[in-house]
Amino acid sequence: MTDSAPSGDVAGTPLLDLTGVSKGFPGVQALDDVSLELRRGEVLALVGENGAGKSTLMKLLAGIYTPDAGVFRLNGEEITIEGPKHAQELGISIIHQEFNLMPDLTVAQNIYIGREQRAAGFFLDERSLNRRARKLFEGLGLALDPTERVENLTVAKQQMVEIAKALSFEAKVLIMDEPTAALNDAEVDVLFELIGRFRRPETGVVYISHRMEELTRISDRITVLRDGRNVGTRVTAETDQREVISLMVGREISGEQRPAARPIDGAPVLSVEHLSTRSLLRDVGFEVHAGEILGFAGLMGAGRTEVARAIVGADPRESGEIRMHGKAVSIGNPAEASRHGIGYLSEDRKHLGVLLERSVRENIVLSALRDYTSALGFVNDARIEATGRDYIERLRIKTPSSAQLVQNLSGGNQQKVVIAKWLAKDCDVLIFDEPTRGIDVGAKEEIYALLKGLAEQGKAIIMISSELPEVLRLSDRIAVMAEGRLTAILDNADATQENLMDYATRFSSEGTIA
Amino acid sequence: ADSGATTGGDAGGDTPYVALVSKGFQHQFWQAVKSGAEQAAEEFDVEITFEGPDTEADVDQQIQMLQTALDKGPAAIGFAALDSQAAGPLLQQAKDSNIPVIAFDSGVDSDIPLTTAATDNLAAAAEAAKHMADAVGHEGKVALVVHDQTSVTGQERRDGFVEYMEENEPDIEIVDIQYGGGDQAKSADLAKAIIAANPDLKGIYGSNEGSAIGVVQAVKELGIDPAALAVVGFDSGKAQMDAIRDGLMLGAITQNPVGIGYETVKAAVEAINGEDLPETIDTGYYWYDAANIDDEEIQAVLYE
Amino acid sequence: MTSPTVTPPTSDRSPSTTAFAAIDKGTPRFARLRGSLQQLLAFASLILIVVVFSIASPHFFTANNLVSILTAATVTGVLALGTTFVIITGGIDLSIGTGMVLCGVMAGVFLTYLGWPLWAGVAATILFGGLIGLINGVNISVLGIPPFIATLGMMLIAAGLSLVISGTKPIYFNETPEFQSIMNLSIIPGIRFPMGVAIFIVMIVVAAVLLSKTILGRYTFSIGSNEAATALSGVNVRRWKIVIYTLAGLFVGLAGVLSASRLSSAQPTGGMGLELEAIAAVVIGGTSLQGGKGSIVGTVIGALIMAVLTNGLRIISVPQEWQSVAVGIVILVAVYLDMLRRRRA
Amino acid sequence: MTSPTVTPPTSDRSPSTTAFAAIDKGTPRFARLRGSLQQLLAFASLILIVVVFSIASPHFFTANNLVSILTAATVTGVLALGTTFVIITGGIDLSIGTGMVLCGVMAGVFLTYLGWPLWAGVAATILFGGLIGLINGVNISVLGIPPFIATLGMMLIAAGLSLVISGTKPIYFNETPEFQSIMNLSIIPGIRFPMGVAIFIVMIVVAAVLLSKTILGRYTFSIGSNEAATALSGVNVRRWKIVIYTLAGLFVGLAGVLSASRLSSAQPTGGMGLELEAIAAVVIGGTSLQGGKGSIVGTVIGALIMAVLTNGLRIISVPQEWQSVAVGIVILVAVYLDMLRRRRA
Ligand SMILES: Nc1ncnc2c1ncn2[C@@H]1O[C@H](COP(=O)(O)OP(=O)(O)OP(=O)(O)O)[C@@H](O)[C@H]1O
Ligand SMILES: Nc1ncnc2c1ncn2[C@@H]1O[C@H](COP(=O)(O)OP(=O)(O)OP(=O)(O)O)[C@@H](O)[C@H]1O
Ligand SMILES: [Mg+2]
Ligand SMILES: [Mg+2]
Repeated sequence: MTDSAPSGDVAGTPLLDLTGVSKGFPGVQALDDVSLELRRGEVLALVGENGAGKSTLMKLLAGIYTPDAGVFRLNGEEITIEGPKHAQELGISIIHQEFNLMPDLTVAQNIYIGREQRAAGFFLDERSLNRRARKLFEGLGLALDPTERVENLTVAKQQMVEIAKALSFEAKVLIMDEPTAALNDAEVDVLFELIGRFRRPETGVVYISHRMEELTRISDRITVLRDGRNVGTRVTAETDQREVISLMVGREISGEQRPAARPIDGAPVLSVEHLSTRSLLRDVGFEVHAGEILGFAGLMGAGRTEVARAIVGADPRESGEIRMHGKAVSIGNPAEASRHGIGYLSEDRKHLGVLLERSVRENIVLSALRDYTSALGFVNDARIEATGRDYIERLRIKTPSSAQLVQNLSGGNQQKVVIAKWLAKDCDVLIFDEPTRGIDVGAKEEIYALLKGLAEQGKAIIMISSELPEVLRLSDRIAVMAEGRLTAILDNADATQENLMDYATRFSSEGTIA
Repeated sequence: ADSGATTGGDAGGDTPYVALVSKGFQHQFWQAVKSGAEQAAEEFDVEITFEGPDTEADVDQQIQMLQTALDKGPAAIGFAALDSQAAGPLLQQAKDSNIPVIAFDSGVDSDIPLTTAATDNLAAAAEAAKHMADAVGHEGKVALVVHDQTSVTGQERRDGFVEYMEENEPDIEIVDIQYGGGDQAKSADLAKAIIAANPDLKGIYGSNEGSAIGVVQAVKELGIDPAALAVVGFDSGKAQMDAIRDGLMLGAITQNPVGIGYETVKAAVEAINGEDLPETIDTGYYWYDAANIDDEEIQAVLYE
Repeated sequence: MTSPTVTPPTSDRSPSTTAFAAIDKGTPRFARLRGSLQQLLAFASLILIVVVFSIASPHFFTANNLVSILTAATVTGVLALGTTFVIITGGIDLSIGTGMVLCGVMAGVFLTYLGWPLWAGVAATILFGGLIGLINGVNISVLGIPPFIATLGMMLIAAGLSLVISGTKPIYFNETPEFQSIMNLSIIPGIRFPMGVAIFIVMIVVAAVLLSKTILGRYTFSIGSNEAATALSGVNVRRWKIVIYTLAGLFVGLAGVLSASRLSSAQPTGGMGLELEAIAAVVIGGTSLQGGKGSIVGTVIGALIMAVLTNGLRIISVPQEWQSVAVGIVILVAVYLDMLRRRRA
Repeated sequence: MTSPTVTPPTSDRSPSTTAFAAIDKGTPRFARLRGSLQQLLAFASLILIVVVFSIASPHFFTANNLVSILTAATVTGVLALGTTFVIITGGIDLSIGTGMVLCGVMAGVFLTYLGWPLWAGVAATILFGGLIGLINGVNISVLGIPPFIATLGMMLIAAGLSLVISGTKPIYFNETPEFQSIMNLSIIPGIRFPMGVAIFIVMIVVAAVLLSKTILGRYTFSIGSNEAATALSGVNVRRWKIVIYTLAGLFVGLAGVLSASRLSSAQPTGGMGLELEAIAAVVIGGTSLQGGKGSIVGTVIGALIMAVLTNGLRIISVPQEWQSVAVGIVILVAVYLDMLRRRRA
């Protein structure tokens, strides 16, 4: 099932051809003799588990890392990529997995940084820069304001800026490292349209994603990396998800179906009433019970993250009451939330999730550190090490040791570290904001199993996700938000992708539900 | 600026080594003291080093310099104390090691120094006040720009001036005393503020070179008629001498810094040789103005 | 962002766009308005201080005293202008105070010892400041020494070299008496408005244009905002950082000329502490030490707040020991109010 | 085909950091080994300087002079210990120099003016330092004033208050002559090893344990590494930052006691510039001003390098004007070599 028309040009010299590429980091062989070819006019999907080496391979192409071995050919000609600028000059454009934007600059300034429109040599021509950006956005069909400062944008919009920036380089090879991780379904559609427009007989796209269902829609061929090796390439039309996944993980994964309706009994653990914030939320109220997973669906900017942040006191509330086990609690900051047994796992891993320069185990015990501290304030390193090792095993975090710095882990493994942090702290209510963002299918299943397990242990789980299938699969009930209001709370049995989308687009005039 | 850099500190040679720890280093005054000391060093064939803290507020730094000087095992020490009591333990240490100590510039409040080569700052400041009073016709408002609020010289040069006025000049009012750290630009800015706040001011006294030049600078920048505002200074230096010649400054008190340095080393040599020393060596002070600035006697104690 | 599949049939605008418009603060006009409002408010607290002093003393708000304030603000202000660029990149420059002193000494060397003509000596002094900045830039950018340490080292080196080169004596500009006109020449005879202040004003304009209208300014912000991303975008961050520190050095050179001209002599001592004053002016003006944010107007307001405070407290004869307490408290309060306002905004 | 200039996009920090991080083999033992190796190498450059001076002068490597060096390092060292915590959180404390002076004055007030017994006066002085730190912490953490500004304001306030409280005169400890023993009492009679140095050594151990073995130390690193993420992890970042600044203040109080004891008097002036010396010691010791990285051992080595340099240059009678040049150059070279080594490693 492909809705993309032109297939790769099978016959001619490949657009990009890598042979025998290896790259090691101390303690990790990230890439081991990888060969790969990108044909003209094709979208080549690159998949693999977290830490398989996908980003590393792309960083080699972007001139950020230097390979230990291997030959790169562009249009049949051997090339040596000397740096990011050189890569751009060669026509290789990349959207990194982690954002690379200047938050204090405007959208247009970000896109054309290093390629400024100049009026006279040294002077800038801001107006024509903005005009150029506006034209770019028109061509791409993006509703971005060139003069807005990037720090005021949501994650999704920032991602759009990254994409627009990459497309603005008349590139021949476009590399996208998990561009949809921060996008919801509607936004993904926009992106695919953009890719379709970019794809021409002389160009090619390398597309990295953990969302299997996307691959059939967008890619012509799929190359699978496992443990730094190319374990096979398949033509998309001739394969299926099962085969790709088993290549990736080396075993079969049975994605189970939507949960049977489980009876949720007992009193609510967390109840939220009349929650409003100055910026967005209006009178949000809901309850979560022990043993229940409450999903939150909605479009980008609907306010799901804001609900979570307001509950844990990360943002100021204008009004609203929060009860734990029926008792009103006052929560002014996340520390108080945590003391009352509410944990919040942020959607922005890099800035709000991990301590990049600290070790894996320090990150894991951060929330629960008091439990590892004696009355006199001394920390018990042996126990911390044990806990670190335990979670590394349980969540299969790919790291040489618990002392590894988190910045050296692949994105997905960093996400697992953040999850481990909240597992190590024994909370009654856990709010997971986009918990599977950037996580491979295998690990996703593990995280789903973890969430379920937590629910079965009697914890109340709130799961915010932009992937409707995920919401549908895990949630016992689903809350839908639009424009800062709750527009529906549905039992899983009553929910479909269609009616969730319908509630997610009920704007203003329609009333709020209780 | 060479003070025996290569072998300095080695007491091993036959020339005795005298370490001088002063209150300052960077200012002209201290450089003049240093040159006097060097003259004497040459004359009496001793080796000297001359050091002082970056600012006269830096008691701790001075103590450290004194400690290092002691550790070098000198034959004698010349010391201008920022705070005598703070230096007490180290002076005791010097005494215990039989290293003679000569105080200079201001007295050291201790019986350890064998003698003190210094100016009587209180009397010198009173002399400045006397000339100021004459210049303003014994009535009206005057102000002080003092270089330092806490050091002994700062206090004595302030108090000597103020006390003279209080005792002898009932019609002169001291309207403001401000401290500029001896920094010219800062002293200029604050002198301008004083003048702005007191349009009928008749005189300003600057208590050291930097303060005095700062006041002159303020007068220049405001374009005030020098006849209407008497500026009295302290110490010398080219800028101050020029200001006096140009009529911008009425006159100033100069100490004899070269003499202080010279007498200190001379006394140190005498102490090393076991000679008796007088209790104090008054190095004197002089009033100079346009009338006597080119006199030989005055020229000898001025420095550029 | 358009998302055709979810657009309700009744509307031809994307819902998410609409949702955004409601909370978007970002229309360019509004952003600009907010920007100037912010500076207006910082300006307002300056005005407030001026009003308070004007009421407290009749001698404060006079043409002569206002010129005195500007004169007092000039040297620190010129230093602060250059430092604004450095701080916006996320760096710091501790060498500006003693560097300025060294430049003054070099002016003495060029004009008095070497007898160069005025223009050549002044130009060489400013370039010498640029050289100090260049060395800082190379140390930071090529050798990778953190800015704090690189410029701390330079601060000490410059302090020492000033003494060494001058022989610890002031150098007077006897050969070039016109030299002192650079700062002191009165260009509006009635109120003795000195040329130095005019130069300061011109430099404000130059710095503001550089920061907001040129590629240099753009990269200054970009580096401070996200240095790694700027490098990945193909900007030669190393080179631009060198350029920015060199620029700051040129301002240091100019400050050296102005301060030596003001005193008609190159004083080889002092300068320490001036860097903190200049940095304080920059930060009070709203430039973030984290980098990425800042403005020249803010820096000028910051420098004026400092100068007005110092002058005003003297005018109203606050005992000197209380003056630094007062300045400290006002700095805290001013920055705190600024924070409050921003948080509200 | 190299691209050493570019930081991989996963990190905001300098390339060397990443390169350094990349070599972490990760086993705890290896990490510890590397850690000590690193300090060993910093230690090596200290040793090198010591050896050079020992060869240059017979007066340098003597028991008495080494004790003098330790004595000279004590006050700055104690200040640097506390500042290490602050800097690891990504903050800065400019108020330590004048804050220390104010604490000394308060010691004079407690012991001489109020006539409190020695132990009470000393304890009160240290707590007073803690109070200064507490105010800094509240200003930074609750009011949200940036550390640079909050502590700059405190620096000025403390400088002024020292003069106000003391009446601009030194206070002598005539009532409690034992006070001067705190710093000066010789505890190893033969070589005049003063108690102050012993106190310094004890404080090094206390600080090292606090930083590496306690929850306070862990949060210090966490906050410096990523403050927002630490807060969202349920750590009361505000409160811990207040605690950390208060801790730094306690060290300031102790430094005030030691320096007043050393001088047998509370000098109400000075202290400015000491903060830069202490910060320099911290940074030379490898603690990053960006926060998140640092060690007490490093700080101690940094403080010793500074003290040895100052002492050694005096001992070999380098003319004073050259001394600061030499210190500046050595700081640059030491930090540069450290960078090189880390990049290589
Ligand atoms: N700078 C580095 N230093 C040390 N190890 C590294 C570094 N960068 C990557 N690695 C390691 O190399 C391996 C491959 O990482 P890479 O980021 O390429 O994975 P990935 O396939 O992109 O994973 P994900 O899907 O989670 O993004 C991982 O084990 C990672 O920990
Ligand atoms: N500091 C801020 N300034 C301006 N707007 C903000 C700020 N914080 C949040 N918003 C806006 O509030 C809205 C709610 O965002 P929130 O992150 O809660 O939505 P969401 O439903 O979680 O969507 P997603 O996370 O998928 O973007 C967004 O449109 C965002 O732009
Ligand atoms: Mg990746
Ligand atoms: Mg969200």
